[in-house]
Amino acid sequence: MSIFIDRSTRLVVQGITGRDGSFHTNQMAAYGTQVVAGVTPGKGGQTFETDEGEAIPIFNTVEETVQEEGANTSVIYVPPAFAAGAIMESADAGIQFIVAITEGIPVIDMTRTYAFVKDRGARLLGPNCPGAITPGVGKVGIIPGQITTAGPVGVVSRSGTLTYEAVNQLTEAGIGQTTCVGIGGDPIIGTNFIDTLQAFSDDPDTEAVVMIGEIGGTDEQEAARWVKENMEIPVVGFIAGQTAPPGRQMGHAGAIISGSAGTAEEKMKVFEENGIAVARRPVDIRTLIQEELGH
Amino acid sequence: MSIFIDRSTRLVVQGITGRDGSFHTNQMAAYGTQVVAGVTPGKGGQTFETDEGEAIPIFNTVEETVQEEGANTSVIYVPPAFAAGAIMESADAGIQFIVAITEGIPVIDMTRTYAFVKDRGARLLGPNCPGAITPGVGKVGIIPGQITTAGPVGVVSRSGTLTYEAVNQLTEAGIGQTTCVGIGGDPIIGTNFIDTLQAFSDDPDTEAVVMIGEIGGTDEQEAARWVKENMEIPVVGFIAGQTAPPGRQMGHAGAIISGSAGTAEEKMKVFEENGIAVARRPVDIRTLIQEELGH
Amino acid sequence: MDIHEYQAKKLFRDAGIPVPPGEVATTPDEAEKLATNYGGNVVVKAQVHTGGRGKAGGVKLASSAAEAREHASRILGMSIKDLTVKKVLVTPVEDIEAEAYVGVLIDRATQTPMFMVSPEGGVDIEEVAATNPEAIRKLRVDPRYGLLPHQAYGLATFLYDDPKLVKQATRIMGQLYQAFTQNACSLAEINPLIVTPDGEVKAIDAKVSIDESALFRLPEVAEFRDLDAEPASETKAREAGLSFVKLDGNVGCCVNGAGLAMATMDLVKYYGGEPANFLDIGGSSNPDKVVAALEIITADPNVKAILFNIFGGITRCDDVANGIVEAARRIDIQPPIVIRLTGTNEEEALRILEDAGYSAFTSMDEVVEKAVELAAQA
Amino acid sequence: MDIHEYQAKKLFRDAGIPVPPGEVATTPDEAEKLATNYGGNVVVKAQVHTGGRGKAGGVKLASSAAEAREHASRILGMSIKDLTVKKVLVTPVEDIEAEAYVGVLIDRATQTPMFMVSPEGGVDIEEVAATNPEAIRKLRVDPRYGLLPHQAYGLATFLYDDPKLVKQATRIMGQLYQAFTQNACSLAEINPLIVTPDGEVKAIDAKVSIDESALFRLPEVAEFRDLDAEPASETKAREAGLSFVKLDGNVGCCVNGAGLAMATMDLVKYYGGEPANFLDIGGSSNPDKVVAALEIITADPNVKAILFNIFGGITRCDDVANGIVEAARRIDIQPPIVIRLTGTNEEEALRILEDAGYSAFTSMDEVVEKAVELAAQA
Repeated sequence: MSIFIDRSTRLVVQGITGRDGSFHTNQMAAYGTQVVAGVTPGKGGQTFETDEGEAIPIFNTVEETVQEEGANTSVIYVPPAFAAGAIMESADAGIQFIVAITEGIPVIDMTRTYAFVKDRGARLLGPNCPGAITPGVGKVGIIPGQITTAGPVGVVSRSGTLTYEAVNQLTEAGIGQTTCVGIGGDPIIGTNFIDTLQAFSDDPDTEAVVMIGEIGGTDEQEAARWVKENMEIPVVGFIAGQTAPPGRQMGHAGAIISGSAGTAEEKMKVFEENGIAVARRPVDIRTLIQEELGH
Repeated sequence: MSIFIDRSTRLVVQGITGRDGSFHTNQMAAYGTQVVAGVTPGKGGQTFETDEGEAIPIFNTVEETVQEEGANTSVIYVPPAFAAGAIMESADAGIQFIVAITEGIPVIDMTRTYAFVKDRGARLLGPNCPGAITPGVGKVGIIPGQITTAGPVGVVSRSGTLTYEAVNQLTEAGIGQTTCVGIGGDPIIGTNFIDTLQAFSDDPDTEAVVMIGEIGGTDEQEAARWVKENMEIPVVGFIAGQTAPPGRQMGHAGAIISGSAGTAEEKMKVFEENGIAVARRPVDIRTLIQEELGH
Repeated sequence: MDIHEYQAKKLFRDAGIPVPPGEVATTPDEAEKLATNYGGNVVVKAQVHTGGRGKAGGVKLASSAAEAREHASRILGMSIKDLTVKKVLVTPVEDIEAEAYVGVLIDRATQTPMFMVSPEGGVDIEEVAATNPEAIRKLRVDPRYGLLPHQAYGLATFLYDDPKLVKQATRIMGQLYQAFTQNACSLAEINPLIVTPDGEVKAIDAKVSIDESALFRLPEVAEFRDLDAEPASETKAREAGLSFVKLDGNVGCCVNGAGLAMATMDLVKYYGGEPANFLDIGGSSNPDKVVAALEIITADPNVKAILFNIFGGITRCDDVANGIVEAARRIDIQPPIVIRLTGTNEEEALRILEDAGYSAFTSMDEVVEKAVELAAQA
Repeated sequence: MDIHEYQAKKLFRDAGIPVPPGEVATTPDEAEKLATNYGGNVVVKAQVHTGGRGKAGGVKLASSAAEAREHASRILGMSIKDLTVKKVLVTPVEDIEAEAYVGVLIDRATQTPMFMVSPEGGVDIEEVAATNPEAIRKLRVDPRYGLLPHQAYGLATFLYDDPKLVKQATRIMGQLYQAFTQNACSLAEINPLIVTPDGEVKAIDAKVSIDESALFRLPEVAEFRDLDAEPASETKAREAGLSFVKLDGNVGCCVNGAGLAMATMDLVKYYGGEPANFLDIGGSSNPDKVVAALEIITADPNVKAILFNIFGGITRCDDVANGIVEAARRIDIQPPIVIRLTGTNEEEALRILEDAGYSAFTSMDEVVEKAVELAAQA
C-alpha cells in the first residue's frame, strides 16, 4: 500500500510542453507512472512523445482530460503567474489530487486558491514542492526515482534535496519507503504535516515515518502534538535551520523566523516532548529509523 | 407547531433605533415576540423602551447579543447600503434565522451575501420581504398581527400587502394559519418557495398551503414541480401580474418578465399541470382552501 | 435602469474592452461632422432603450458624410417601439469576419452571475436559444471567487479555435465580468463581438442594464439616466419615490405594495376593464406621496376612473385618506375616485373621507368592479 | 521584500488611509529645507529596514529647522543594526492623545490574512503579546469575502469607545486590508495609529513587507527596492537567480535546495565551524549560476574554505562541475574548495572535476568536516 499515489493514479501534466514539464513528463513516464494526458492551452490536439516513444495526448483544458482520459491526478509545471489558476482549474474539473511544483506563486493568491480547493473537496500538495513518489509504482513531481526503494517507511518533508538526502540514506541502508512526500516550503500549502501523517497512519504498510521540517511557522509543533495523541507507529524527526538568523528568508518563502517564533530549537524541543526522536544530523535519521524498526 | 418562528425564538433587531426599526420593534414586542436585544452601532449600552414599558438592551454588535442575550433570530431594518453587511454580521455571529426587511440591496451584493449565509449554515428570509408570523406565538418583520389567526394553513408569498389581503380573507372566513411567510420580491432571496414548502411539509400541523407568486423568474414553476413530487398536503396558488407588460419592472426588483420567460400565464399553467389549484382572484384563494380542507 | 449603447460602450472601454471609436450626435449637422472625421464610412445608430433597432430602420450604413447626414435626419425623431429617437451614435464601419455573442446576467435559479456565450452573434440570443441551444454555452460564476482564468478561457474556446482569438476573447471575458460587477449590472451584453479581417476581436454593440439599487454608490453611472427616454410621468413618479409604469387602459390604479398593485390590475382586467398604470405608493406612505400619485394619474387623459386599493400595514390608511383630500384641494381631479381602505387606522381614514364627501369600500372586488363600471360609463 | 517607512506610507496614502505629510532627505541641507516648509516642529526619522530605530537614536524631534538639520546630520550615515542610514524622513510633529497598533499578516496556521490590533500602540507588539495578550485582538479574514464591514467595526471598537473614532478606524481597517491584498504584502503595520487632540485618527508610522513573488505584477512597488539597504552580495545573488543570505562565519557554502543548504550550515556548526552564508543555487542550475555563486562567496574576505554540497535531482552534477572549473578559470579563488556531488550525472561530474585537479566526496558529513578543518587551518 501507499498514500496519495497508487496503481489507480491517472496523471495529467499541466504545462506539459514547457521546459520543466516536458523533462519531468519523461521522467515520470519512464518511472512507470500512468501519464494519461497533458494540458497546454492552444496546443490541444497535438501529441507529446516521450523519449521511450509513448504518445501522450495534449488538451487545451483539464476538464477535457478528465472526460476523455479519466485523469484523476494532476501535476503543475506552469509559470507562477498562471499556477494558481491552473490549480483552480484542476480542482474545478474534479481532479482529486493536485500537485503544484511551481515555485513563486504569490501567497495572497494562494489564500483564495487554497479556499477554492477546499470548497471543491480536492487535495492539493504544494505549491513549491517536489511532489510525491510511491517507489516502484509511480511518481508525481520531480523526486528522482533511482534514490527510492519500496519498503515500510513513510517520508514527509518541507524540503526537496534534503528529502533526497534522507531518502537516499535510507535506501543505501536497505530501508525502503511506502511513499515519500514533499509538502513544500511555502507559507501556504495544501497538505501539511498532519494531513500526511494521518494518511501514513491509515496506511497499513507504513511502519515508521520520517518527518523533516525546517524553521518558520508552527506546523511541526502542531504535528508533533498530533503525533503524540494519534499515532501508533514511531516518528523520527529532523529540523533544518539551527544556524539561520531571525527575520531572514532562507530560500523557501516559508523558511523565516518571525520574532522569536519558529526557531529550530523550539521545534526540536517540541518534537522531543512529544516522543519524536530527533536526528541532529541527516545521517542520524537512518540510525534512528533502524532503531525504531528494530534492525 | 409552526415553521421558522416558535416559542424558542429570541429576536435581535438590527437597526432598532431607526424609524422603521423602532416602530416595528414595538409591534413585534406587543405581539408577544421575545425581542431580547437591539443593535445600533455606537449606541451599545443604551436601552430601547417599548410603548408598553419593556426595556430592551441595545448593543453595538450582533455577536454581543448572541453572547449576552442568547439571540438566535435577527430582523434587519437598516438602510440598503448597510443591509448586506448586517446580514453577514448576523450569520457570522451564529444567528440561525435572519429576516431582512430592507428593500433596495444591490443584487450583486446579495450574490456574495447569500453565499456567505450558506457557508455559515444560517437561513436568510428576504431581503425585501415582510417577514414571517406564527399567529399567537410571535412575528418577525412587518406583517400586521391583527389580520392573522392560528390554524391549519401555511401561507408563502413573494408579496407583502397581497399576502395581507389573502391572510385577511382566510382569517375572515375563520381559517387560521400555522405560519405566514413572505419570501420577498428580489431576484436573489435567501429562502425560496421550495425551502418554505419543505418546511410546511415537515410541520405536522400544516394541513394546506397557499402559495402566492408573481411574474418574473422560474421559482414558482420549480416549486410546482417540487410540490407534485414531494407534497402530500394540498396547495392553492395565485399569481399576480397577468396584465404586466414584458420588460418592465413592476415595483419588486424581481417582478419583471424577461423576453417570454416568467409570465403569469406560464406560471399558472405549470401550477395546474402539477396539481395546484389556481385562484383567478384573491378572493378565490379562500374558496379553494375551503374546498381543499373540506369545509 | 437601461442605458444607451454609447454609454454602455463607455463602461466597456473603461474596463479595457476593445470598442471602436464613436460619438453621439443630436442633429444631422453633428452627425455629418462626425462622419467626416471618421472618413465617411460610418454606421448611424439610433440610441433608444429597446432592441430591434435594425429591423425598425434605426441602424444605417453610410459611405459618405452626406449620406450619414441623410440617415441621421431620418433616424432622429423617428419612433421605435413608442420611443422617440433623440440621439444617434456615429461610428466607423468595421469589416467583419465573424460575429459572436457574449452576455452576463444574474441567474435567479442559482443566485449567481451567469455568462452566456455563442459563436452565433449579431442575432437575437433568445432565438438562438430556441432554435439551436447547443450553440450557447452557459457558465455560472461563483461570486466568492469571480470569473476564474480557466473559466474565461473555456468560454473563449467555445467561440474560437485560433489561439490568438482565444487569447483576446479570454481577456475580454474577464473585463466584461469586471464591468458587470463594478457597475452593478443586471445585464451586460456584447452582441456582436466581432473578429476583423486582421484578427482583432472587438465589441461593436453593447447593451447594459444597471441595478437601480446600486446607483447610490455609482454617481457616474447614475448620470447616464436619460430623462428623454422615459415618459415624464415615470420621471416624476421616481422623484416622488413611487413605482410607476404607464399602460394604455382607462382605470388609474393607486395601490400600496407591488404584488397587490399587480393583483389589482389583474382584477380590473378580470372585471372587463383595462388598467391605465401600475402604481405602488410604497410602504411608509405620507400624504405628499398620495398627492404626487394623483397628479401623475390625472395627467393621463385616458384615465376615466381612479381606483385606490390600500391594505394598511406599515402604510397608515389615514395618511392615504389625508393625501386624497389634500390632492383634491390642490388639483382639479376630473375622473371619479373610488376607494378601498382596510388595515392600520382604517376607522380614522373612513372618517376623514366621509368628512370630505367620499365613501369607501372595504372589499377589493367591490371597488374594482365599481371603478371598471365608472370608467366604462365615462 | 522590506520597504522603507516613507514608501509604506505612500501605499497607505494611495489606499486612502490618513497619513500626515512627510518627505525624504538625503542630506542635512534637504532636511533643513523640509523642516522649514513644515514650520520647524518636525520629526527626523532614519529610513532603514529594521525596527528599534528610536532606541538606536534614529528618530529625533526638532523644534526648529536648524535643529532638524543637526539631527539629520547625526542620523544620516549612522549605523542601526549593521544598516547604514542613507535617508531620513522629515515629517511634522503630531500631537498625540492615544496610540494604537494595527497590523495585517498572513496567518500560516489558518492560511488566511489575519488582523492584529491593540489599543496599546507605539511599542513592540511582540512585547504586548508576551506581557498583556488580552490587549491584542486577532481576526482571521476569509479570503473569499475579504474584510467584512462588521469585522472592521469589531476591530475598531476594540481600539476605541468614542463612535467618532470608531467610525474613522473602521474605514482605516478596510483601507489597510485593501492595501495589504492589492500590494501582496506579507506584513502591513500601522504602529502607532494615533488620535490627535481634535479627534482625528492617523497613521504616523508604517511598516510593510512585500511578497517578492508578486513583484512581477506590481511594477511600481518593485521600484521601491532599495539596493543601498542590502549588502551588494545579496543584490548580485538576486540578479543571478540565487538565494543568498550573508552570515559572519568562515565556511562558504554552495548548496542546491534551501532545506539542504540549511542542513549543511547546521552541519558546519555541528562540526565546530561557522557558516559564512546561506546559498541555494536553485533547481535548474547552469554553469553561469555556479560562477556567480563563487564570485559572491569569494568576495567575502572572511571566507577561508568553500564547501559545495550538491544532491542532483533536477540539478545536474556535471553542470555544477563545469561551473566550478569555469569559475576557477575566470576568477582567482584563494580559499580551498571541497566538493560533494551525488545524484544526476554524478560520474560525468567526477570526471570533469578530476580532469581539473579537484577531488570530490560523496558523503555530506565527510565534506563538511573537511571544510571546517580547512577553514580552521587557514
